[in-house]
Amino acid sequence: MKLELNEAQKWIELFVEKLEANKSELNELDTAIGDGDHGTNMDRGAKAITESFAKKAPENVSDLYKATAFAMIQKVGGASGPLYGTAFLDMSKAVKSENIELADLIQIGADGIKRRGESDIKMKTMIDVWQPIADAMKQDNFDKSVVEDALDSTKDMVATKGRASYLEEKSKGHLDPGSQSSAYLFESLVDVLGENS
Amino acid sequence: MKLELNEAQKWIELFVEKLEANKSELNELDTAIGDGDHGTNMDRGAKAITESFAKKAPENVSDLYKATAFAMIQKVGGASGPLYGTAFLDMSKAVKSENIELADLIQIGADGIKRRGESDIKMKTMIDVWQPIADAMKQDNFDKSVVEDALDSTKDMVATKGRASYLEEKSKGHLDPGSQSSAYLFESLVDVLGENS
Amino acid sequence: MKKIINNVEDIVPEMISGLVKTNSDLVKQIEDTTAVVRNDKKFSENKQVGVVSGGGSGHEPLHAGFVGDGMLSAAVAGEVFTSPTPDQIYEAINAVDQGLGVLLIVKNYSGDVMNFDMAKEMAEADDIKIATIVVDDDISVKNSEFTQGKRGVAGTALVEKIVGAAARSGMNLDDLAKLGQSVIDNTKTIGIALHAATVPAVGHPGFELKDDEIEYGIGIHNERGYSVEKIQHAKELAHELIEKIMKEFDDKSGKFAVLINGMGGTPLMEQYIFANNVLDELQSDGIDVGFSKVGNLVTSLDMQGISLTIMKADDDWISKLKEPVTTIGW
Amino acid sequence: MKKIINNVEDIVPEMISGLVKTNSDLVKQIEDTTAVVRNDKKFSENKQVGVVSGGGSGHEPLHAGFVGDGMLSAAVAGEVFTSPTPDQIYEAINAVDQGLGVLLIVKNYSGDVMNFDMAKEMAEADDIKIATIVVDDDISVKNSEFTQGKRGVAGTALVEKIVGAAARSGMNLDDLAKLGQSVIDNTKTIGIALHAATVPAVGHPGFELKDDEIEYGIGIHNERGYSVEKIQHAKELAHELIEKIMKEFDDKSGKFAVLINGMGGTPLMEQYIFANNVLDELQSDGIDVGFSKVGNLVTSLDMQGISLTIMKADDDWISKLKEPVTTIGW
Ligand SMILES: Nc1ncnc2c1ncn2[C@@H]1O[C@H](COP(=O)(O)OP(=O)(O)O)[C@@H](O)[C@H]1O
Ligand SMILES: Nc1ncnc2c1ncn2[C@@H]1O[C@H](COP(=O)(O)OP(=O)(O)O)[C@@H](O)[C@H]1O
Ligand SMILES: [Mg+2]
Ligand SMILES: [Mg+2]
Ligand SMILES: [Mg+2]
Ligand SMILES: [Mg+2]
Repeated sequence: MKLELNEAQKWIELFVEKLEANKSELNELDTAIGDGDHGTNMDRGAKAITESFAKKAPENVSDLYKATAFAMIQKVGGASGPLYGTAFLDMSKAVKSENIELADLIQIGADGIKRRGESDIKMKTMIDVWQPIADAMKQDNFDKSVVEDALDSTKDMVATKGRASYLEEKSKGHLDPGSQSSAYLFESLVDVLGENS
Repeated sequence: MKLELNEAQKWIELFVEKLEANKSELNELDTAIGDGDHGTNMDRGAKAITESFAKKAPENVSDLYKATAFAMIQKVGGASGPLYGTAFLDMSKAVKSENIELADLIQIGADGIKRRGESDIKMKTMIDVWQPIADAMKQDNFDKSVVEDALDSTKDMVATKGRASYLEEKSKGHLDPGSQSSAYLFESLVDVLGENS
Repeated sequence: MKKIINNVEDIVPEMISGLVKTNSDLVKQIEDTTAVVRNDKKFSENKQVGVVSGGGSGHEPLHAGFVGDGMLSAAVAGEVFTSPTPDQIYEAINAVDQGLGVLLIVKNYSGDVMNFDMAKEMAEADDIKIATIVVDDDISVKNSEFTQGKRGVAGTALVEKIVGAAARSGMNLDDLAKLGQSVIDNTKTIGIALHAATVPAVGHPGFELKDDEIEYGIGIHNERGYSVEKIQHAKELAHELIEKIMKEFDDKSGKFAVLINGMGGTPLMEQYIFANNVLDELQSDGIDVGFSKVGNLVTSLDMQGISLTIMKADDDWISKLKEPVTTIGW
Repeated sequence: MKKIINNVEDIVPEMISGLVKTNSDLVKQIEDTTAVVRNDKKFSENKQVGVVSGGGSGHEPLHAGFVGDGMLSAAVAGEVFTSPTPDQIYEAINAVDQGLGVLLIVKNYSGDVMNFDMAKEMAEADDIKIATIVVDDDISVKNSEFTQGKRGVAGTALVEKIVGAAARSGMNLDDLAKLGQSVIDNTKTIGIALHAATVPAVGHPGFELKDDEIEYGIGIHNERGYSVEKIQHAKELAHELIEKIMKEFDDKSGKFAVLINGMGGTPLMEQYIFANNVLDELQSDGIDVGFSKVGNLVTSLDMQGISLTIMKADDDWISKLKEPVTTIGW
């Protein structure tokens, strides 16, 4: 499975919508176990993406991911900026090869996050959404329940990366904010794929 | 009428007791229309008086008023320190003349306050207790109701001296804190005189 | 009330002790007082008119934080919000007099005026020449013969800076007092509070404001102001205060100095945002700002709020404000 | 939430603009960024290794307030509590590089580490020599391979002062990085909060404490600490923090430097009282304090609280801490 330019753009636009609609929700999650700004950060990224697309419509999928990456890197800051930025930058490079499958592309994004964040699964970060979803896509059973389960799995984890790790045991019992924003990303993807099937 | 040394000492000691017992009451009055420290200030003075008497028992009434004045001047600060201090310093000097009547002595104290504070009656200050009481003593009808009335009269005044004057019209409706501490002084005096009559 | 203190009665001596211990190259404590005096080498080397200020505590870094070469010679700390006593002021005068006399800078409160006056009488009995200037920059209070007059607030820091610089340069006592009075006449301040200060001995805030209210025209001792209003954007706050203050100046030509002062509980971030709005508006009004400063200089314990001071200043005053100075708090 | 601000999104640019307007002799803004760079004459006259720091806003005067001869060459301000982006850091690096390379001082948060890292990669592509030191002085957090590691808090100001002084004196990039790392290794901090900070975009305090409670071990972004307890006297608070910190030093001989840091909403009065208790206890423990400082240096918006930093320092570091410096906030 691969995304055409209009599908990929729809995907990112849906993501942008969800980020804007859930800004305070993300801030609240981050207030509980972080510093309260994840919603504000992602909202800034969302607006920058919209601006970038409006300024210059992406000509192909690689361009689109690159514009997304640059918006994130230049406007988000914090931890999430370089993480989403690196994921989409790596995806932008990989998608230039004609034959890459969507599942492999998501895996490349997840790997970018791991590299930039020096992190892996089970650390209560957005990787705990990206990796299970890459896995599910490879198995061809990707849907909203996979996203939901991945997100929910972060609730009982003890954080070992990111700000929440300072709380040690007390980080348990809360959803990871970056996993919630990643869940919006992949819910948006399900919506786009669903329309097609 | 004149006070013997033991009577005068009893007077000041009763005053000290009342100041210590009503420290927060005076602070609260001063919080409403001043800066909230009149109780703390007078309590510091009260403790300094006790200490001074304990260190060196006053040998005569002039000595006693002087020790009271010095305790006030050196330990109270604020507006009330120099005012009470000047009143008692002037009384200490005046009482050296054998023949001075108590009523005239209080008038001398009131005059000292007026001089130091550049103030007069009807300005919502302690003078509004000192002056009516000096007047009543001269008429020989000094009792607790005179003190009470004098104190109460400050309630509806608009302050034109001291911190409360910044409130202009809004200073109405509150007792003047310095008048309340002066009321304690003169209630104590009634108690001492009452015991004698 | 939550405060990082020990016994309430020990607040001022412990504070002064902490200040002196962490700044012993700059200041030392005068024995048996809560007054501090310059401790730098230049103090004894260069003779000058002494400049002494003081007042109730709770306004730090004012006054002890302004002791140093080019500003105050000594500062006397009273109890919280309470004028210091005459004997302490007298000790400070004695510690700084080098035979050229001493200028007292007093904020206009009845307690301060009376206590400094008594100290002046004591020092004059020792043949020390004394002059006094009384700072009354708070224009939110009406000045009339029937009141105590205007209060001394944040402008005091600017007065101490200019007068201190002039004293260092060798100005004599009479001229110094004249200069100080002229600076005071040209200095206007208004403050606003978002949250009142809690006097430690009282234990609760001096007044209550709702979650969306601010009070205009407050003093630095929780004195109430002239109106309570809904909070507005920093830009509107700046406009309101500038308008009130600039009305007081007939002549808007020439240079002006500006102080944006935090009240103790307001972070620098908000002070800079407010400063940005103030300077933008003054610029668009064609006002020539030759000096500006931002920070917690004259505070009111943990009060949340800000004050704006504007001074009509000539080039000489501006350069005196800019002169480098080694103090804890300027 | 009551704050003196305009639109929440404009907080950082407006703050930087206010800071630059009121300190134009010291700093200037790098175009199209919220980074500031030295603007004094010596900057272009004396070549040295550039020293750049930065991080989320809300900790003022850190970092922009420490830009000046003898401390930072430039500082980059991110959004409130949010690391600045790589492109802004890259601009700052470019603005200060004089061919001798640039040292980046980063506080240990994943966001800061990653963004500075990306900026480093960008600058290295331009053949600028870059070294990075990561400050992690907050010992209330365990350092283990399974966590993010310790946080960078108030000790950062001391690191910037020592490294800045060394850079001014002509030290090369490699030695500067080694010096900085050694300073970091010898710097330990713990903070307490009486009241959490309110992030403007969130609108309420990050956590709630009861009227008689304080929290030990908080971070500078409302990160929760290691325990909530009833508030005690300043003396006991000092004892608790000193004990925790001094355990970390095996060798208690030689000189130490001490920083008592206010968190933004705590007045100087309380900081000095706490300082008095700290210095008394260290003295009675036989610890030789060669340098001490009190003030709001590394704040957390309007948080009420304090932190204590103790550094094992040699004579050279002590004298670097004492070197006069012209900055807004040191
Ligand atoms: N090292 C890391 N690896 C992967 N994800 C991380 C890492 N550090 C943080 N994150 C993710 O970033 C999210 C926080 O983002 P955000 O709040 O925007 O940044 P900050 O923590 O700088 O305020 C976390 O919820 C987590 O999912
Ligand atoms: N000029 C004055 N003349 C007479 N009494 C005054 C004057 N100024 C203040 N007072 C008295 O002093 C009282 C306040 O004393 P206090 O609170 O101890 O001092 P401060 O106002 O300096 O805090 C007032 O209630 C008033 O009675
Ligand atoms: Mg965050
Ligand atoms: Mg009072
Ligand atoms: Mg008082
Ligand atoms: Mg953040």
